[in-house]
Amino acid sequence: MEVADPLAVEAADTAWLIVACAMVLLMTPALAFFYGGLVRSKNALNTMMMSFAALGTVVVAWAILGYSLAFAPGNAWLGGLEFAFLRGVGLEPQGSIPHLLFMAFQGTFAIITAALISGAIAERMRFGAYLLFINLWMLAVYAPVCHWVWGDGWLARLGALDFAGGTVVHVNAGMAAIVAAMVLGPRRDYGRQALLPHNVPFVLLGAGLLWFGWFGFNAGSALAADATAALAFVNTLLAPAAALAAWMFLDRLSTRKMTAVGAATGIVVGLVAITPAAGFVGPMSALAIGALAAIPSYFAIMKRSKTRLDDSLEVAAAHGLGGMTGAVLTGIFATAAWGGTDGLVAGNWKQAAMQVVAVLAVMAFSGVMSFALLKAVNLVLPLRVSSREEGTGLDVPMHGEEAYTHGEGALLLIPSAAKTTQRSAPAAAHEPLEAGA
Amino acid sequence: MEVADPLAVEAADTAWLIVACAMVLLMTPALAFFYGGLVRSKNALNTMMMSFAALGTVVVAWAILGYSLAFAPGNAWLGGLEFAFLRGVGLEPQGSIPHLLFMAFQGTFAIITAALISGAIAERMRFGAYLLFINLWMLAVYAPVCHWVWGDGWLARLGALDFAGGTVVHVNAGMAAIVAAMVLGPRRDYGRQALLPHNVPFVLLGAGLLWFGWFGFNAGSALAADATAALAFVNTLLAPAAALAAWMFLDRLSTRKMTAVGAATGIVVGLVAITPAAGFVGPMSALAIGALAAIPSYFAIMKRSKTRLDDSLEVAAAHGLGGMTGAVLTGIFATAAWGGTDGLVAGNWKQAAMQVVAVLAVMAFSGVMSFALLKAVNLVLPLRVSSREEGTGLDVPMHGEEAYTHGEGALLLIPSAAKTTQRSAPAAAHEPLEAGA
Amino acid sequence: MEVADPLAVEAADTAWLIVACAMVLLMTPALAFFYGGLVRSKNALNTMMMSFAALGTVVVAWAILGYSLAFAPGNAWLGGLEFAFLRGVGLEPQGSIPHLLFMAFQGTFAIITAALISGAIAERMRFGAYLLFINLWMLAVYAPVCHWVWGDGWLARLGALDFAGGTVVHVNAGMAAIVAAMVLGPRRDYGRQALLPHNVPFVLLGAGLLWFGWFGFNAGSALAADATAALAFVNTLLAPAAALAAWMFLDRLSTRKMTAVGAATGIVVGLVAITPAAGFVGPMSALAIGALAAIPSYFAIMKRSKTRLDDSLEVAAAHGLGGMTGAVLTGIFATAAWGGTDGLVAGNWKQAAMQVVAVLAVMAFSGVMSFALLKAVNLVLPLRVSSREEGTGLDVPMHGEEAYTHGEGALLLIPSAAKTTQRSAPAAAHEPLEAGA
Amino acid sequence: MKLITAIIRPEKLNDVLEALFTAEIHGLTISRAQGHGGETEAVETYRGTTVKMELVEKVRIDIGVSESFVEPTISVLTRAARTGEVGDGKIFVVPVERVVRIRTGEEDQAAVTPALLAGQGV
Amino acid sequence: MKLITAIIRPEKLNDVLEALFTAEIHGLTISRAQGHGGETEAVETYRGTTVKMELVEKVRIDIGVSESFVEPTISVLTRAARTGEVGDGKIFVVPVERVVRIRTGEEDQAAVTPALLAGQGV
Amino acid sequence: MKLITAIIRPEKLNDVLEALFTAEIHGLTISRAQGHGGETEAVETYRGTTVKMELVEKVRIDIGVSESFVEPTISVLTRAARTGEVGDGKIFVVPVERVVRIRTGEEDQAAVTPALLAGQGV
Ligand SMILES: Nc1ncnc2c1ncn2[C@@H]1O[C@H](COP(=O)(O)OP(=O)(O)O)[C@@H](O)[C@H]1O
Ligand SMILES: Nc1ncnc2c1ncn2[C@@H]1O[C@H](COP(=O)(O)OP(=O)(O)O)[C@@H](O)[C@H]1O
Ligand SMILES: Nc1ncnc2c1ncn2[C@@H]1O[C@H](COP(=O)(O)OP(=O)(O)O)[C@@H](O)[C@H]1O
Repeated sequence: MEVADPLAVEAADTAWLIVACAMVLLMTPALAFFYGGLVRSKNALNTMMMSFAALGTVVVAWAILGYSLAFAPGNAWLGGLEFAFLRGVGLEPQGSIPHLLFMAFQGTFAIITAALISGAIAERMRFGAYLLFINLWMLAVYAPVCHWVWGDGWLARLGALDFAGGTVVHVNAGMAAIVAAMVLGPRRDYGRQALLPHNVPFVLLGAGLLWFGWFGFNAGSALAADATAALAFVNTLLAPAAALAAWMFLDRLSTRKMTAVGAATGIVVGLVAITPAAGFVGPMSALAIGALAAIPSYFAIMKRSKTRLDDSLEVAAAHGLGGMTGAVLTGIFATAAWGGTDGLVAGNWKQAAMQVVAVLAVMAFSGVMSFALLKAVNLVLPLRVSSREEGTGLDVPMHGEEAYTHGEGALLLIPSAAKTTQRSAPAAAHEPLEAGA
Repeated sequence: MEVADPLAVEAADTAWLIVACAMVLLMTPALAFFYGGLVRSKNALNTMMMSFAALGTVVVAWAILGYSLAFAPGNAWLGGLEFAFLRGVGLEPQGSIPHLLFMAFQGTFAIITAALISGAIAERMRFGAYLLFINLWMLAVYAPVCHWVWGDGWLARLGALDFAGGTVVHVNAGMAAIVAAMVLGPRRDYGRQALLPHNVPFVLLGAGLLWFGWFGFNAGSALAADATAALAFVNTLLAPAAALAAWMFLDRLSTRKMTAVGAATGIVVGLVAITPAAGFVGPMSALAIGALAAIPSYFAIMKRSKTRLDDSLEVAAAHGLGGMTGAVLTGIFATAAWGGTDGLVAGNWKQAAMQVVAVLAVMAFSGVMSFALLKAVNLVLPLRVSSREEGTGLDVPMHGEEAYTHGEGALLLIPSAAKTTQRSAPAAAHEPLEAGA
Repeated sequence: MEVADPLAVEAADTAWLIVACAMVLLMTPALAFFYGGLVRSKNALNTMMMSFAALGTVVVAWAILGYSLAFAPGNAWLGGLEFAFLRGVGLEPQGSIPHLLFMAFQGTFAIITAALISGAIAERMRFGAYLLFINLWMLAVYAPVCHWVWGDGWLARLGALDFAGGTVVHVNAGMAAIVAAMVLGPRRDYGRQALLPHNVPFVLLGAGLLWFGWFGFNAGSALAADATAALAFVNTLLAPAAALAAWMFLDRLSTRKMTAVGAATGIVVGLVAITPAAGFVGPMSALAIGALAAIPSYFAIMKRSKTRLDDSLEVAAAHGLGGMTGAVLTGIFATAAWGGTDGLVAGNWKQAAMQVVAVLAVMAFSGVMSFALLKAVNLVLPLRVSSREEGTGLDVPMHGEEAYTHGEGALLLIPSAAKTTQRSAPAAAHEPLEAGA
Repeated sequence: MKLITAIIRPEKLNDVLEALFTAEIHGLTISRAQGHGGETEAVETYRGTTVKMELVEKVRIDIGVSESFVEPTISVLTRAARTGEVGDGKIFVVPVERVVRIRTGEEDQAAVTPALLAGQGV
Repeated sequence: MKLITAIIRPEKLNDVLEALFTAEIHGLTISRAQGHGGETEAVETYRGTTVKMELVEKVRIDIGVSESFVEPTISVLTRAARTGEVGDGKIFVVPVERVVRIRTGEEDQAAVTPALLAGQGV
Repeated sequence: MKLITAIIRPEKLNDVLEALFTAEIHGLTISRAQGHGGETEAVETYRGTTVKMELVEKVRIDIGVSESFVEPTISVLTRAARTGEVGDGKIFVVPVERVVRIRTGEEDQAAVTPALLAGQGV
């Protein structure tokens, strides 16, 4: 490989990061389908809009303030305001890619992390309160944690390994999800009725697109088109495959059926678990991480559904627990031979301990802050829809729409003046209409 | 960045353009879903096929003739025939990528532009007439305008800025859409019944995939994996996010609901508006362009639905008007510091004027030509389906299919000879069948 | 183009291959939608899971054994065990990309090839038997054939051309499909009832994503971001477009309707046919190959449906026959000028003959081996579901799920202890519930 | 008490609803149906097979009415649902022995009378 | 006049339609339904919850016939819809007071008789 | 023999089913319906148009019962389907002349009686 000028933008790296960033962006619509398929049809649009709205508002908040808080020079806890409003963030190289591109790449991580939380409170949170919450959360929880790990903060200095966001993204969002599910309380039909997914193919579509996008997420985190990117890529292929196989096997053992929702969940858990490890472990370790990570998440889901904690779409079990398992297994399987710091298997138990510290720190911070933010938002905008709206479904009261309509019995309200004219002049169409049609 | 041999194919640029071109290709299926979800289910396949058919026929017509008309050396108005049948279009460098790849990249633009128009005449145009029209339109309207702006034609010489097709693609298609909607006339139920989208998740899927593909569209238009591509990329992330946020805000203000169809539309309008500006403006200007562009398109849609102009899926408001706003705002926000020519904000009002000239010229040409082509096609193939077919929906009469079937009451017509044999020998299956099943 | 160190990993090539590999991976979910949309809704999940499960198990089997059998040094018939468990497969260059990335790229081919077969036995095969079969098939049929053609095996030495897998992937899977359809026997309702696709938009979605992914498949097979990749890319744009146009034309001629299912099929057939030729023929030949390949596959489908061979989703006609046509046409249109060996048109009839040999050899091997494997699997796990399960649909008995549910009449089974408690304490929700709700 | 069941074209449903509401008939239930009658049949094709679609989309309307409303309801229905082409549908009138309003347990006439009008003995 | 309502298995619908048409019974309306009877119930699982599906897909057929057609219709239905396994369904015969053909306003017998046969007094 | 048709809220269906099964009423058929009654109407918006949704999702339950079961069925239905808010729905009782069990051809009482109980003359 040619030796690159450390201060130059490299074309190949730029090409790869542009594509990687586009792939990560696609993960949020993918999440909309993964989550949207799992809810009942009367809440399908609301659930999807929780992801799509993050695409709008979180990006703007990231450009204006979040990026600076996460990556501008600051202290061990938080970045400064130097990059607010993207001042000084231009096309000059940051590593071997334009600084602005780095900002955008990190921005797509912020979007999806915020959107992940929506799975915990699906089918019952007011949309306005949700929007306010995730934007505050991104600024007050995600940006700091991001700074700790990737922005030269205290966890980075400590030496905690997180290749692409096991703690920053998944443990962080998973903890916020638990708290949000507790603060909101369970859905009114939870535990009394079967709350079945309305469209499992959408769930599979979401899982497929998430996997595709996740290659950008993990291999893009190498920030260059180099051997590390290739390693991260291959591990992101192997670990979810192993997790998927393991999940189907567990499903088969415990229910005698290999469910499609289970398969989709297995893929996501495998992706989550390899995220912190992707550039630090070899391919056989990736297979092991994927397969091992399936186990705790599988049983957590089995148990969770018997409790009163209505983490509706299993964010905590899939992302929170999956991220924890992955972060800890990173400390176990990482090896200098593949580009990481040596971990437990290579004889360095300290790395495993550091991973545990990082996980606990993020859990504590995310848990406390998320709770405080939700309570604060609740003072301004009530968090929960009314029981009646929950019964009808949120799509009509929150968004004025239904996901699927036939149009029958839907009467157009014509502004009264126009009405008479139009009614009597349908013949404005080019062809004569059928009698009475 | 290493200095590239001006006559060599660069690997990184080739890698990026291949990917970018694949992404642009994906926009047409994405459009099929965006449009297909918005119509009633009885017209879903017809609407989707209008995009898919463009993938077939327009590509062929582009390779055979369109590319030459747009990019072969010619005069200020039209390219020559030198490249017809791709003669002389090979793997030699065009810029830093193979010429053939440049041809393909431009070809994907031609497809989507033609397919865009279908939104204006959805649910009522005969399929054959549509196919004929869009192919003629691509050759007689798109190729010339493309030549004017990107093929060293008069608008290029004038200095009009259009980074990735605000005028060439969006104003052009939007104007054709208005004309087509007028020539075809409104749907027979228009203004009398509620014509609701049958599958809003498909609309969101389309919007998500369009955004993904649009990164290839805009950042690929840099024709290299360089800082300009990175800038265009980041702007294509920021502007639609701002437009989406602005749209949700406007929706909230005027109807108290943030609709999902509105969100999808907002994304598209933001993408359209940044298209001409992507490589010429800074990121904060991109946010401004996105947010500002939402306003006229939003209100145009509110008003349009009260008129007799049945631009069924709002092509004119989203693409035509969005493209106009974007083209003019390019003339306002462009700045040499970010790679454009200075615009109004940087003190050069002439650029803004030139942008207006370009928009008006394309509108006039596209409007007149589209009208003439439609009238001409109508002489050969009637444009409009019968009122009865409109009632049934176009899927069965035009395509012999329904989008969703249960198979009940659908009797297989068995060629009479075979019938008796088959009926009496269903036991050819490996297992004995249930009695009477 | 700069001269690359033959022993170095090139950043641009690595960037492109990472993306290409991600694109190929996406083809399997795409196939799940292509196939899943074509079946009846009661079998939708089973059909989709047949693709998704391949993503899990085949990847693992490939990493552990398959890759070694295909690509480790061995004899003319099979690779050795040197690379088993990926021993010695690391980040060192293989060509100009990391060896591990090459392994992954080839792995995604193995997945989709195995998944393709599922279309032949859709709606009637037991899921466990299917899983066992495709994994054995990948190891015992795909890996050897892959070795013959790309792993320095006898077909490679003979000089047979197969750019990206016309014989290895498509003829191979197509032949296995015919055999599997024969061994399983027709569906119980086949030939007696109309077995209509339940969701044609899903079929189109699958076709669109397949096309997108196929760019990675074909252009990625250049294993570098060079002019050959660009050529393969452009041909993968032109051939399916021509096939789509030809298919619509044939459809129009023979049924007077241009069907959407036909359009989707036409795209796939064009993609299949250009696969062996992509880097060896010029763009005009690609148009010809696409258009010509549509013809035999079109009529094969028309005829097949009148026979008792229930190749349910037309794998043999689309992939088997399409691959044959493509492989033979490669021998006809290939030319040294575009990077291939000269073929028939360029005066070298031997190349065409060699192509025929390769096709016949793969057909014979795949046919015999697939038959033997199916019979062997049948001894362990019965291949076919019961007639009753076929009537109900496979989703519930095999996967314990339905693709689309409304949740009405679905009673939650609450572990009896918990039941009383929960019933009497629904008020754990934050708001008072409606009386009796 | 009678139960009036009408099978109509889906595209006429909105007209029928408006006409019923105008005639002060407010309680009704619809469901989606498919009918076979004298309509010409559609033929579809799927990959080499030809399929005759024997059934056409219809909407079924069920209206429970007291005797005095039977005649007006039928006449509103026939008027609003008619196009004059084959396939307009049928109306069936079935005797009802009891009607119960679930919310209140009210029976018969009271059950089908809109609550607000109940006092007026309509 | 009677209204015959049959609840049958969806997979038998095509057989039933063919048998009805062969027996010259051409006017009918179907709708999708779900039934609960003596069938064994399916159990599904969703992420740790187990769900008993109490309802099985059925199709409902409504046929308005004149008296003389009641017997043949029932016998055609029972024959064509029978598999002999639990879950084959039920037939209900309900008296109808009036039948109206919306297109013409014709009533009763004329309304259910296929137009082309009307002259023959079938 | 009677046919009891109830129009209820979809969200009450599971409660109703449980209550019916508890009361030993096992044969029934449901279908999805949409109703219009005294409920407040939803308004939706679509790109500048405002649409009044006149119809609300309902479920229709049809239960064929012998005379002695009419009263208990109605009382179970009213109890389990009631919320007390406008929109709870209606129950219609229609006389049935014949009931046939397709599987066996059994008629009337025997046809609606669960097979296992038939011997006990319930
Ligand atoms: N005897 C019948 N019983 C039930 N439904 C019927 C009957 N005859 C017709 N229908 C319904 O009415 C619809 C139109 O009936 P048809 O006889 O075709 O039209 P018309 O009443 O205009 O002659 C059919 O599609 C079917 O749904
Ligand atoms: N009393 C009833 N009222 C209405 N529908 C019924 C009744 N009994 C059965 N059904 C319908 O008939 C179907 C089959 O009934 P079931 O009693 O299971 O079978 P069988 O008639 O073969 O004994 C049920 O799924 C349901 O749809
Ligand atoms: N006369 C009627 N005929 C048929 N269905 C009716 C009738 N009246 C009401 N319904 C059905 O019952 C539902 C609730 O009726 P409504 O009158 O609104 O409530 P309530 O019975 O609580 O006053 C309606 O949505 C409709 O489906």
